[in-house]
Amino acid sequence: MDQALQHLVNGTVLGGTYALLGIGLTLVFGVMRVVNFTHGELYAFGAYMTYAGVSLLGLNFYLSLALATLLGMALGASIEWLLLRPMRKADIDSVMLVMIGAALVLQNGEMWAWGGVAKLIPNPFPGTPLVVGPVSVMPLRLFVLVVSAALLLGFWLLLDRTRIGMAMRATFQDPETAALMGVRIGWVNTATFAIGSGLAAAAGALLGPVFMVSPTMGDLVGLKAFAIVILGGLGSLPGATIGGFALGFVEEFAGGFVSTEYRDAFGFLLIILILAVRPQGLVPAKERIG
Amino acid sequence: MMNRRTLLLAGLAMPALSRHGFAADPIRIGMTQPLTGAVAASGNYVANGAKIAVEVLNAAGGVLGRPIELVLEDNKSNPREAVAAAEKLVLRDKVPVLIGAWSSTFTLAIMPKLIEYKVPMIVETSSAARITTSGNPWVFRIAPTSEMEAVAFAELLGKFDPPIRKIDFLSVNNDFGRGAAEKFSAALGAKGIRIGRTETMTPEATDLAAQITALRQSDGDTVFLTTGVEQQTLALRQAVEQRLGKRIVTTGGSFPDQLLANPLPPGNTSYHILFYAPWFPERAPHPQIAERYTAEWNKKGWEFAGLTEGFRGYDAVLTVAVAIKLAGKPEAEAIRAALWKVKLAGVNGDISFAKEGPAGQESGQNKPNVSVVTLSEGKTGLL
Amino acid sequence: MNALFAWGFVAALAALPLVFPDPYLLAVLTSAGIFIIGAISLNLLLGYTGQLSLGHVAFFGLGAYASALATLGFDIGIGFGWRVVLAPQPVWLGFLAAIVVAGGFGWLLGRLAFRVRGAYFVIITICFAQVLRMVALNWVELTQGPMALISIPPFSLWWPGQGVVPLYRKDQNYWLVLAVAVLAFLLVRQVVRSRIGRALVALRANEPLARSVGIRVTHYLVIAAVLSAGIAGAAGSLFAHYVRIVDPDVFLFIYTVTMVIMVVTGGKGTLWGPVVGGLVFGLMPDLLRGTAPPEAQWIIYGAAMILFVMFLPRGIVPALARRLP
Amino acid sequence: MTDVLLSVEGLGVQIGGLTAIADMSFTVPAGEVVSLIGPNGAGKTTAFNVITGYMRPTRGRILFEGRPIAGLAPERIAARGLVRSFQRTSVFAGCTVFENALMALHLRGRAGLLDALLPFLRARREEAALHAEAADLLDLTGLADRAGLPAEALAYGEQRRLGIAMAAAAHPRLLLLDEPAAGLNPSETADCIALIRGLKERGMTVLLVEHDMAMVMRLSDRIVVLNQGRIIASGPPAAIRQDPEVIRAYLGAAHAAA
Repeated sequence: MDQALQHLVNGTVLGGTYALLGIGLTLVFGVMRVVNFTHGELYAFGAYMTYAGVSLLGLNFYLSLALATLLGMALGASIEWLLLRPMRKADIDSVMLVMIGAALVLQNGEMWAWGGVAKLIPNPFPGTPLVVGPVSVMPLRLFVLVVSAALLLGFWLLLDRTRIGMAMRATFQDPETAALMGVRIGWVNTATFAIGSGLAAAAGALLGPVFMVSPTMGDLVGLKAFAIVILGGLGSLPGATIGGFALGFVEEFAGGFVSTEYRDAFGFLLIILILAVRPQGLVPAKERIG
Repeated sequence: MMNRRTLLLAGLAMPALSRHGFAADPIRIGMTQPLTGAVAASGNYVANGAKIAVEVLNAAGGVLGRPIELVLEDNKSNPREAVAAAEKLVLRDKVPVLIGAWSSTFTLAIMPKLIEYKVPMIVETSSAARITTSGNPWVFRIAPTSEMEAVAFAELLGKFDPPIRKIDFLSVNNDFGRGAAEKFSAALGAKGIRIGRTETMTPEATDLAAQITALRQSDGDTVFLTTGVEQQTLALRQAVEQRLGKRIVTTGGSFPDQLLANPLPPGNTSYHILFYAPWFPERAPHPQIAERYTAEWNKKGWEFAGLTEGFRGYDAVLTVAVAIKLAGKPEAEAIRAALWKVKLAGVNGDISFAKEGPAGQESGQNKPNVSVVTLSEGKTGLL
Repeated sequence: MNALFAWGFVAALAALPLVFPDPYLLAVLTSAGIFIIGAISLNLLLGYTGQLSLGHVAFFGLGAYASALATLGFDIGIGFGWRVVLAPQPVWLGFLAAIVVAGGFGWLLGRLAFRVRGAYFVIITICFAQVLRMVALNWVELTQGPMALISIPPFSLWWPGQGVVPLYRKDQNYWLVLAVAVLAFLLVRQVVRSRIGRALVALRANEPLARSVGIRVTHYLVIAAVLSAGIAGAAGSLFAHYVRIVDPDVFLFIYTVTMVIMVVTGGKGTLWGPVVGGLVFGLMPDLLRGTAPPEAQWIIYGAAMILFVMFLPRGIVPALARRLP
Repeated sequence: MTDVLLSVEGLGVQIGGLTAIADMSFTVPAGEVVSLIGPNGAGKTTAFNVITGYMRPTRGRILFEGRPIAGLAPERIAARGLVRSFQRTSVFAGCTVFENALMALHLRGRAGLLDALLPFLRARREEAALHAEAADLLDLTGLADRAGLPAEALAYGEQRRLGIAMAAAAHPRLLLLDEPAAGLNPSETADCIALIRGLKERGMTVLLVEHDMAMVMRLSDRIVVLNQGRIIASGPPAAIRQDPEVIRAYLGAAHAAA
C-alpha cells in the first residue's frame, strides 16, 4: 500500500512533465499539421541553455529557466521561418523528413558544442526529500510540477483570452476559413511553432536539473511525446494533458508492479492497443470536414 | 570545449603533416570508439587517453625509430558502424593492429572480421566473458571481465563496516549490467552473502523511481549499481529522493564525476569500484606512469573525471607499442605473436596476457587491478 | 535503350570486383547494397502506395533475427512446461524464414495500421518498431537480449566446382547482395507494372476515386505491405549473415530514416529512385569518414537530407528524366 | 414495366446530430436515366455518398438488384456493378490519360500477384485486352489523341468527360453521375449529354445529380425532387415541370441562385 502511494506520487510528478511535453507537440500538429521531430531536440536545447545560464554564466536559477524558454521560442521561430515556411505547400511526408534532418543537425550540433559528457545543473532546492507519512518527494520535483501546471494554465489562458490564441484556435479548426476571415496564417504558424518549441524548451529547462543534460536526452523524450499525443488523440489539447498523466501512471505502476524491464515498452504497447481499438485517441480532436 | 575542437583539427592536420615527409613513415595504429551517439562521452574519454599516449611515445622517439600515428574512427554507437569502421581501418588505412571498440556488442561485431583479415585487436573496455572465451585468437583484452572485477572485489569485503550481508542489483539492461549482476552474485554468494532482487533499466531511462521504489522493498543492505556514468549519477540522486537507505556500490570502473561539484546531501556515502583512481596517482601500482598520464591529461584541460576511463586508451596504446617493438616490425601476425610476450607497466598496473578460451584458439586476457573509492559530500577517499 | 542501359549498369557492377578488387570498396558497396535492398522494398510502400512507414526497419530487424535464429537454433520455454526447440538449419532456410516471418508481420501491420492514414500511420509504424526493439531487448531466452546473437554463420551457397561453401570472401558477398538486389528490383518492377501496381498507384493518387472503380483498398495495401516486408526481411537476413551479429539496435530509428531518405532522394515511386538515392546516402557516410569531425559528419548528413527534400522534392531520377527527353 | 435496379427505402442519414436526409424512398428502373434534383443542401450528394458506400445510413434500406448494399465498402458496391463519378476530383492526378483509363478498368481484369510475378500467357493476354479496352474508352470520349498527357493537364471539360468515362469503364449496371456538367460551357455540356446518351444506349442505367435543368429535362426518363432531406415530387420530366410545389420550392430558388 505504501508502495502504491509512492508510485501514485511519482506518477503524478512524471505525468505533469509528460503533459507539458505532449501539449507543445500536439499544438504544432493541430495548427500546422506538422509532426515535429525536433521536439525532443528543443527539449535538450532548453536543458542546455539552463545549464549554460546557471553553470557557465552564473545566472540566477529562475532567470536561467525563463531565458532558456525564451531562447527555445526563438530557436523554434527560426526553424519555422527557415525550414517550414518554404515547405508550406509540401506534403506531410516531406515536412517530416526535413524535421528529422533538422533533429539530426541539432542533436549533433549539441554534441559538438557541449561534448558527450552528461552535465548536472545545480539548483537552489534542498537535496533531501520532503517526507509525508509513507511518501517522499523532492522539493525540486514539486517545484517542477507546480511550474508545469502554471505553464499549462497560462497556455490555456493564452488560447482562450488573447487575439493570437483566437487566431490559433481558428486555424486549428479550419485554416482556409481562418485565412478568409483575415487571420495571417504565416504569422500564426510562426507563433504556434515558437510556443510549441517554448513549451518543449521549458520542459527541458525544468527537467534538466531533475535528471541530467546530455546531447541524446531528446531521443527518448521525443518518442514519449509521440506516445502521449497519440494516446490523447493527435491534435487534441485536452487529450495531450490526459495522455501525459495516463502515460506517467502506466509507466510508474506497470514498472513498479509488473516488470521494470518492460517499463518503457508499456507506453508503446498501449499505443498500438489504442490505435487498434480507438484510432482517434482517447479525446479525438474535432475532425475537419472536406 | 575549445580544446576539444582544436584537438580535432590537430587530428585532421596530423596525417597531412606526416605525408609531407618526416624522416620515417609513421606506424599506424587503428582505433574505433563511439565518438557520437548514445555512449559517446565515455568513448571520447578513451580516445583522448589513446591520443596522449601517442604523444608521449612520439616525444620519446616513437617505436622502432618511427613515429606512431593513431587513426581514429567513429563507430557511432552501433555495431554495424563498428564493422564499417574496422573494415575502413584495416582495408583502407592498412593498420596492422586495432584498439576497440568500447561496448561488448561493438567488439563482438568486429571479432569475425579480425579472423577474416588476420589483424589483432586490443580490447580496452568491453567486459563480456564471451569476448575471450569464444575462440578468437586475435583478441587481447586488457579490460577486466565482470567476473574478475567481482572476484577482486570479494577480497575487499572485510573493509566494509558494517559488513555486507545481503545484496540487490540495479543494472542497466545489457551485457554489461546483466553480466555484472550474475558474476557479483556468484563471487559474493561464494563468500556467504545472500542475494536479493535484480532490477533493470534501459540504457536511456532517466526516471528510475519505479526501480528504486521496488528495491526499497528488499531487506538487503547494499545495492550494486552497474551502468554508465550518467545513469549512475541519476540513480544515486534518485536513491536519496526515494529514501532507499542502503549502501550503494557502483561497478564497472566509471565514476559519477558530476557529484563532485554537486554533492549529495550529507550522510550519503557511495562506493565506486575503479580501475584507476586519479585522485591518488601515488597509490597506483606504478605511480610514475600514472602521474605522467594524469599530468598530460590535465595539461590538455580535459575533464578530470575522464581520467577514470581515459587510462584504458592510454594503456592500450602502450601495450601496442611494446608489442610492435617486440615484433620488430609493424605487421599483424608478428604483433599477435609478440602480444603473448608483452610485459609492461601501465596506468592500471602490470599488463600481460594469459590464455583463455578453447585450446588452440585462445584469446589473451590481462588481469587488472581494482580499487574502491568512496564519495561523500563531494570528497573522495580510498577504501 | 532503357533496358540496355539497365543491364549494362548491372553488368558493370558485377564486373567491378574483377576490375577493382579493392576489398574496402567492396565492403562499402556490400553494406550500402543491403540498405539499397531495404530502400527498394520501402519504395513499394512509400513510393507506390504513398504510405510513409517510419517503422520499416522492423521488417529488416525481424528478418535479421529470424534468419540468425534459424541458423543458430534455439530452445525456449513457452509456459506450462512446453518448450520450442529448433536445431540449427542451413542458411538458405534462414533466408526463407526471414522472408516469411517479415512478410507475416507485414500482413499483421498492414491489417492493423492501414485503418489509419497520414501522421497516425507514421506514428503507429514507429511504435511498432519500438515494441519489437523492446521485445528483442527483453526476451533474453530467445534473442539473448542486449547480449546479441553472435557467431552467426556466413551465407553459404552452392559454388561451381566447390559444392556448398560459406561465403567469407568480399567479392562473393558483394555478388550475393548484388544478385538479391537485382531480384528485388525485378520483383518490384513486375508488381508495379502489373494490375496490382496500377491499383496501388490509383490508391495513392485518389483513394475515393480508386475505391469507386472497385479497387479494394485494404487488400492491395496489405499485398504491398507483405511484399515490401518480405523483401526487407531478405535484406535483414543478408545483414545478419554479413555482419554476423544481431542485437536489438538493428531496430534503430536511424536505419529507417536511412532507407526513407534513400527513396526520397532518388525519387519515390520510380524504379531507379531507391538505387540512385541508395548510392548517394549509402556511400556518403563512408566518403565523409575522415573529412570532418564525427559530429560534423552527422550534421552534413542531416543537412543533405534537408536540402534534398527542400530543393529536389521529387528526387534525382524524375529531375534527370525531365532533363533528358 | 421494367425491372427495378435500385430501390431506396426509408433512408435516413444524420451527420453529427444534423439531419441530412430525413426520409427518402425512390426506385431506379433498369435502362432508364433518373435524375435527383433539388436546391443546395437538399441531400443529393449525401444520398449519393450513402448509396455508393462512402457514408453509412442511420436507417433505411438500399437494395441493388434486390440485394441490400447499405453499409458495404465502396469497392464492394462497385464490384456488384454500381459505380459513381465524383464532382471535384474526377481523375487520378499524376497519371496519364491512358493510365487513368487502365486504372478505371480494374474490375475488368483479374490478374493477381502470381500473374504479376510470372507474366505468362494468361496475364499477357489480359493486359493486351485491357489496353485495347482502354483505347476504346478514350475513343468513346474523344480523348484518344490526349492519351499520353497527364490527366491534370486536360481542359476542365475534358477532365469531366474522362471522369464519366472512367466511371462507366467497367460496364456497371448502374452509373451514378455527380453533377457531370457543373462548370461546363454550353458546347462542353452538349458533348457531355452525348456521352451520357451513348452510355445509356450501351445498356447502362444512370442516376444523375445535376443543377443544369435543361440537361436534366433533356436526358431524364424520370426525375426525383428533393428538398430539405425529403422527396417532394417524382415523375417524368413533363409532370415535374408542372408540379406547383416543385416550382415553389426548387425552381424558384434555383432561378434566384442563378
